[in-house]
Amino acid sequence: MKLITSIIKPFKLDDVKTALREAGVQGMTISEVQGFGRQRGHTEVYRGQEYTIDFVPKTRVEVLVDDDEVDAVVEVLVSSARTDKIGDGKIWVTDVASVVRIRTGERDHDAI
Amino acid sequence: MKLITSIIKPFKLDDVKTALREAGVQGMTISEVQGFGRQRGHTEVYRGQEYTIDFVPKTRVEVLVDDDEVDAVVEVLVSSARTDKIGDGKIWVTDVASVVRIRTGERDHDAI
Amino acid sequence: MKLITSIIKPFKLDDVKTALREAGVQGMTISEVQGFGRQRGHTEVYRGQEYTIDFVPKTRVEVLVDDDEVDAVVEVLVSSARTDKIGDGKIWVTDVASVVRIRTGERDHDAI
Amino acid sequence: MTPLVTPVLAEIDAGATAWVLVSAALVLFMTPGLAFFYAGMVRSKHALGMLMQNFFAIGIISVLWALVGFSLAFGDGGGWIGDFSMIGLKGLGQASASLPGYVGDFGLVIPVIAFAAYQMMFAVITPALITGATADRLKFSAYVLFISVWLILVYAPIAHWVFSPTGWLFKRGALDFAGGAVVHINAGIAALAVVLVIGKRRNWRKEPMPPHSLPLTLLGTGILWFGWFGFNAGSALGANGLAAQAFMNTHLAAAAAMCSWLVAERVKGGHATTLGAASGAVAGLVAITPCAGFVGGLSPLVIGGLAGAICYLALSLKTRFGFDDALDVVGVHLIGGILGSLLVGVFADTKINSLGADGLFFGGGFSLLGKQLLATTVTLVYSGVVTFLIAKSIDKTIGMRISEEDENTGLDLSQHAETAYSFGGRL
Amino acid sequence: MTPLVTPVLAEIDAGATAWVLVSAALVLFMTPGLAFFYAGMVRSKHALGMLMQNFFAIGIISVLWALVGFSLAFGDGGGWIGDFSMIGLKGLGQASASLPGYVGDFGLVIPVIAFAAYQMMFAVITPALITGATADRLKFSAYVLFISVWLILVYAPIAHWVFSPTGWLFKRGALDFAGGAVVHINAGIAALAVVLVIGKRRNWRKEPMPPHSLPLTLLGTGILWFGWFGFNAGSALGANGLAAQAFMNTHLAAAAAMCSWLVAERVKGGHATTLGAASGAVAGLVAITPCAGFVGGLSPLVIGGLAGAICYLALSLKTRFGFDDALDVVGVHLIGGILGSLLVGVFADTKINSLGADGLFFGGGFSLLGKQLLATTVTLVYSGVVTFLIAKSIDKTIGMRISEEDENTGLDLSQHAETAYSFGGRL
Amino acid sequence: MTPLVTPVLAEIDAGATAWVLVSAALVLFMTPGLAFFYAGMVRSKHALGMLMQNFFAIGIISVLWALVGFSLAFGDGGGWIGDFSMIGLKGLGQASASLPGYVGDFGLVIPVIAFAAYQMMFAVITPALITGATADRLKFSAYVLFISVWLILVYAPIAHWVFSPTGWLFKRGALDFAGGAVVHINAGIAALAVVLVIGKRRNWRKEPMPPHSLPLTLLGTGILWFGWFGFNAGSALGANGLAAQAFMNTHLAAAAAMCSWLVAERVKGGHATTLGAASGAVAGLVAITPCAGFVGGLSPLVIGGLAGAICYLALSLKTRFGFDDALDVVGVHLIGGILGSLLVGVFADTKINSLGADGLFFGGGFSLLGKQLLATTVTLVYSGVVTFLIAKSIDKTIGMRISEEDENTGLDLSQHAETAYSFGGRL
Ligand SMILES: Nc1ncnc2c1ncn2[C@@H]1O[C@H](COP(=O)(O)OP(=O)(O)O)[C@@H](O)[C@H]1O
Ligand SMILES: Nc1ncnc2c1ncn2[C@@H]1O[C@H](COP(=O)(O)OP(=O)(O)O)[C@@H](O)[C@H]1O
Ligand SMILES: Nc1ncnc2c1ncn2[C@@H]1O[C@H](COP(=O)(O)OP(=O)(O)O)[C@@H](O)[C@H]1O
Repeated sequence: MKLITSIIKPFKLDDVKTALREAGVQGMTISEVQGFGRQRGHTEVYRGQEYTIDFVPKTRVEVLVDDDEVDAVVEVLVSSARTDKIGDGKIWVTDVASVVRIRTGERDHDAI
Repeated sequence: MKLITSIIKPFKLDDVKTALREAGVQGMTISEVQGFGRQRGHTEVYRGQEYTIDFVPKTRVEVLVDDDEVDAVVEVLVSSARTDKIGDGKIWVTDVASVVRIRTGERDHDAI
Repeated sequence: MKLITSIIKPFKLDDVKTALREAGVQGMTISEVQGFGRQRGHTEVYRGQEYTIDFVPKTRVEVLVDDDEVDAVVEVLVSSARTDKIGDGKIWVTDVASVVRIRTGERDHDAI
Repeated sequence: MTPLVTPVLAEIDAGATAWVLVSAALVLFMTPGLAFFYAGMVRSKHALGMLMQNFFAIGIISVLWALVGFSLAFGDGGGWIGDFSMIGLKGLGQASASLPGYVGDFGLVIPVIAFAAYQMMFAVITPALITGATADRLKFSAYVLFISVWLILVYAPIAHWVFSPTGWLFKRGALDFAGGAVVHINAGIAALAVVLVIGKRRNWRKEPMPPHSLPLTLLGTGILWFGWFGFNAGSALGANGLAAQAFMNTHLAAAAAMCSWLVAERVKGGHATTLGAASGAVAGLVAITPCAGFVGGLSPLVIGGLAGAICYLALSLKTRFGFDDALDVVGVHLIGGILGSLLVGVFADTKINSLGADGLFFGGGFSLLGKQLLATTVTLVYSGVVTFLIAKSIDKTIGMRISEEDENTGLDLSQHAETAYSFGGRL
Repeated sequence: MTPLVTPVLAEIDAGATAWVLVSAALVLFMTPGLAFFYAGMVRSKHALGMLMQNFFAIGIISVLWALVGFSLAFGDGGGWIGDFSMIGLKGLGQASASLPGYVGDFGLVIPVIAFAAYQMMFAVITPALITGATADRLKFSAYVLFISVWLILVYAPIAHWVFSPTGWLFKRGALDFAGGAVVHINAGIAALAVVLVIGKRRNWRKEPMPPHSLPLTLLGTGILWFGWFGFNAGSALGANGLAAQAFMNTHLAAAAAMCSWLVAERVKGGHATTLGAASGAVAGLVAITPCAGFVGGLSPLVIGGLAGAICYLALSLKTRFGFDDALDVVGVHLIGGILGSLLVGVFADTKINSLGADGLFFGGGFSLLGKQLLATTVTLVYSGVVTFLIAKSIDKTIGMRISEEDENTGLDLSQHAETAYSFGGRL
Repeated sequence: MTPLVTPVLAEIDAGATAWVLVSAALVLFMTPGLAFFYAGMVRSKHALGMLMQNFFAIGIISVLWALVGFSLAFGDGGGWIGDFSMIGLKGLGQASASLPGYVGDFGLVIPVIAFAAYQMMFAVITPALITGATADRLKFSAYVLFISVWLILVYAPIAHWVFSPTGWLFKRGALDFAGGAVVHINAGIAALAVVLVIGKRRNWRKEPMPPHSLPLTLLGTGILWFGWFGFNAGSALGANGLAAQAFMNTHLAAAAAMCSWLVAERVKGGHATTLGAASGAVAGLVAITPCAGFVGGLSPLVIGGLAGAICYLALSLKTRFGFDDALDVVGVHLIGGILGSLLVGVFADTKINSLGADGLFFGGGFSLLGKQLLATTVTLVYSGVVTFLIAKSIDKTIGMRISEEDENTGLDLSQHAETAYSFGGRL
């Protein structure tokens, strides 16, 4: 199995979720992160003092998939998260040695 | 070494922590995540408008372990996080190339 | 490519960010986590009742790099995050099968 | 410290003055209360924008009120509009100051400057009410321009017609104790007009837009309820039985409306919600506002009970007709205000207020109801039309609305370069 | 605007009326204050449930008070309970209205309707105090039923006995200036009774249950302190030297109790905590409540100083006896209320209030202390027993408590289908 | 319930008493307001520390005020300091009580105990103002010791000089209606002195230190504005035309200052910020404080307009001179206070207050301005020097500041073993 991790723009989450669902993905785990990259942050002003905030709010989406689904899911992620503006984010795929479903103890393919 | 990542129900965290501790695990890193899966979310109502919240609050627990401890720790996680209800969560194991303890620069086994 | 994950003390984040930047790292993703380890937590008192909080606030820094940059970046992380006090944190390196830049669809090296 | 007695007109009543000053402070406090009530309901990225729109209304409207608004509303320029005799609050500081129309039965027993301050707070909160409907998408500069013009062209005239004894609706015998028409119908229909000009929020009804902090909304509710005693009971302009009656009516209507709203929710939606409790209370406070000093006995319970249920049902109007009244200013203030203004014609009782009139249920027949209907219609038409024109012309010139990207980013960063919260253990 | 003078009885005092109306508003404001004080101390998943229980007490209790509660408490049905002569506030609007027992030294100089409104706010906050003990586990419907019945069967009679000049404890000479027995002992023992019926929170003392927002709790503290001036000084029912004395006493007792609580904390726990400062202030305010208009000089500092330290020590009762009084209603309100009621018998001084009596330290011997002991005991027994029976019967029928799963989920989602906060940068 | 009339001196005015008691409650409410105003601006790990410093000022200062502070400030020990005649509030409870110097034109129409309570609230908030400058680094125990000594050695004398009719600056004819010198200049210069002793926050100007909750700061702003009516208009010590004028002036100055601050921001910084709106309002309230009962007409708009712009520009002082006045107590309270005190000498008008004097623009020439300059200078020098010595000696003995590690951890955990928020879905 593989773990597909993607960093997307928060306001695209609903689109991505819907797209993954339609692509038959059964589950995912998301979390709030902050990103630093080509997309510059913003400036905040408090009592005349300017703060440059380098970090941009992003959402991490993690999906466990079987090896054969990887390309399809990555495709779905790219197309649904894309706005063609800097800061759309990254996707990376890592290998997973094994997966367990806590409720049943099922493993690997059955656990996803 | 391996990284064991598990997604559990937040209110089980204390049980899991205690169990891991007793199993001799020295450290762990946790974070708040939201999960989407078989366990349905809930509905919220504001001024008569219903919102279906698909995402369920979950807690991610990450543990770095030596290869030989993987099965034991996974076992502990399964038994301590289990409620036998849908949404108990997942555990996945990934391979770790190397580990460093920042304070000392120790590596791999010694760093865990 | 590799994913370098590090758990650091929150107040060291600015130093780490600056150091990585100077080392030519183009991007990173950070998130708030809580750590359990040798560094003990603290005690809170509410209406005379003491709570021991085992978890310490930490910051996770994730950096995707090409294989040849791994050691250099780890070095930078260690030196910039270090305070020589217990709880400085860990760094671990995992292998990444592939990386995609959502905006352009570029892959792997070009996507970082 | 300081001298304590200044020459004041013989008939100034210290108790009345104390009560009206307190009431003015309470009404001022309502605008921050409204800011929290609204801000809690928007997403956190828009929270400061909402707070700012309400707080700045205190700033700009107060200045304009002192310069010209008060004179236009309470001067005597005939029934249609006041005059410029009191611009810059000219002469109001004098102990000898008096106000056109406030003679005989309506004679003031408080310093005119206290009355001007008290009325100022009403002028501040009325345009602020509109911000609930236009949440998350107004350009700050355009907003400031809008409420400034609106104060002069819409609020001041209507306040003159209804509140000033020299105003034509007042003379016709329309009754509005504390602002059912002047404040709530006026702001409610204006909110609808502006919404029609600026359109919907991006992704309205596509993406969830849940309240970011209901405790903040409940804080606003508590402050509003507290302040409303000044709003309604203060309008007695004296510390007497009428003020006490208005106080009791105000509280009972809010309580009854909270109950009926929750019952309606429970019946329709299944859950009694805290936001529903807050909204119901406000609906009841709105509806009782015009009635507060004219009704008695259990009438406030009936008025509040009706308001809670009817305003709850009115929430669906926006989905039925597809206008994005973000925080239900129409459902609560417009509908609640109309309801209250008409119910004056039903429940008014001269045994409670000899200077009022008897409503339908108290032997007065339909005559008062007719006058209330007139005042309501006039307010709806005038405020609706003029507000639409103001908003439209601002939109055509500098634009009322922020860009779609700014809307994604949120009002806080795009308009004010600030973030509402940073809880992060980060530093 | 509006007519300002209605026919009022000659002896109505405008200053007194202004002060009592303000005080009524202040006491109303205390209930939201209490809501925030409590809600800040629970975990965020239960915050709305707590807020709702307090806010809805304003809704339901006010309605019941107007319908029947006031008449039962202040009508004259003999010493034991009032009557139905004023149900629906019948006749209170009339300028000619009067109240049984309020004659001569006790004659009212304010409109009766103002008195009824003022007392209503006491009736609202008293049952609300109980919610601190039962936090995180009450079923909302059962809660509503409970406080409704409780108002009639417990609050109204005790208010009649102690507050009404026709009540038997009042006639016996027991002194309770603003509700040490009627409000605090009453709510405190009732809280204990309900807790014994519903049992502990899931995992009490197993898992940490830290406050989710101490700033919210401190907001509540600020509002409570502010409102308590209306609660205590307003009970003078006049704007006079007695009101001023009660005002000063209230503030000094709160300040002294804050100091002594923190000293006790520092000695025992090592840290002076903000929650301790807030709790100490409330303990002092509770203890001074019955004394406020009867003591003077430095007595409030002593009363407050004792209250802070003793209530802090009383916190351990719940762990010793194993009842889960979640937010220490017993430790603060029950113990503080008993302490204050008894200390009236020690520090009361007729030089401060000629219509009071002299306490032990002021030459009055033990006689007053005996009367205070009687009122305290009677309140403890009656409220404790009747409350237990009410809670038990509701629990046997519809059930007082939510399911374990709902307790895991939290009151907010399970009872109200809402979430208190959503800060997420998500949208 | 309770007796309502106590023997009071014939000339006690019920309306005035009601107003001053309300004002005292409002001023008390300002200290929690200040706590939220400040706490919202610090990072969350220091929020409770800030809240605690402000709340505990209510505790300790009130006790000390009753014991000795009031007597030192308002007793008659000659022009320089009061005496011990009223320690422990001796004799103030008596209806016959009177206060040195408060005779004739200055005769009190309220109970002396009410005046003592009202003044107590000023004594509480003044040292609390200092905490904004010293944010995030004060040791709690040292802070408590500091404000206790400061109350006696700095606040009490200056209050005596300026407020008491027996004080030397008062006798010289310096005018300070509600505390421009006694409260704001005094606290502002003291803040600077303490900052010079304790030094900068760790990483000041290296790491960002953004406000953790601007809604909390705006809540504080709303409460401060609301309470300031009691602060300024209450200082008329009567419910009359002067109180009404002070009320109007207070509001207009705040509104105008909010506008001018935002304009300045927009011109210089590009954005009108919510924190700017809040800060501007406070700057205006500070500046109008000494003027409130002496000026009229449009003067408050000018005073406020100047205050907003000038205080905004004054923010840069700290960066220019490199002192870490964390939350701009110098920029807002010191500069605003000086500005207001001097502008009394420009805008004072005997037509508004016959017991005041005429300022430069009202035919009074430079005489009053000179007196104001004297009072300002004296306050700056005395408070600055004595405060520095107090802070220095405490620092040399027990140390004013927490360790660097505690500063990293935050005041909340290190000083109070608490965490402000725990929102986590964790449990
Ligand atoms: N080398 C990296 N390692 C980890 N995360 C990265 C890296 N580079 C970018 N990211 C994440 O991807 C997000 C978007 O990257 P950015 O360079 O801003 O735009 P783009 O995705 O268009 O190249 C960043 O905010 C960050 O969260
Ligand atoms: N394919 C997946 N990839 C990543 N996380 C998943 C995946 N499926 C489930 N999860 C995580 O596991 C949690 C529980 O899964 P769910 O299907 O709801 O119940 P169960 O674990 O009993 O099968 C989800 O909330 C989600 O966080
Ligand atoms: N085995 C582990 N698995 C995952 N995270 C760990 C592990 N051990 C430590 N950590 C993380 O590293 C942080 C620091 O570790 P700790 O043992 O406290 O100090 P040190 O890094 O000096 O050894 C912990 O707070 C935790 O977040």
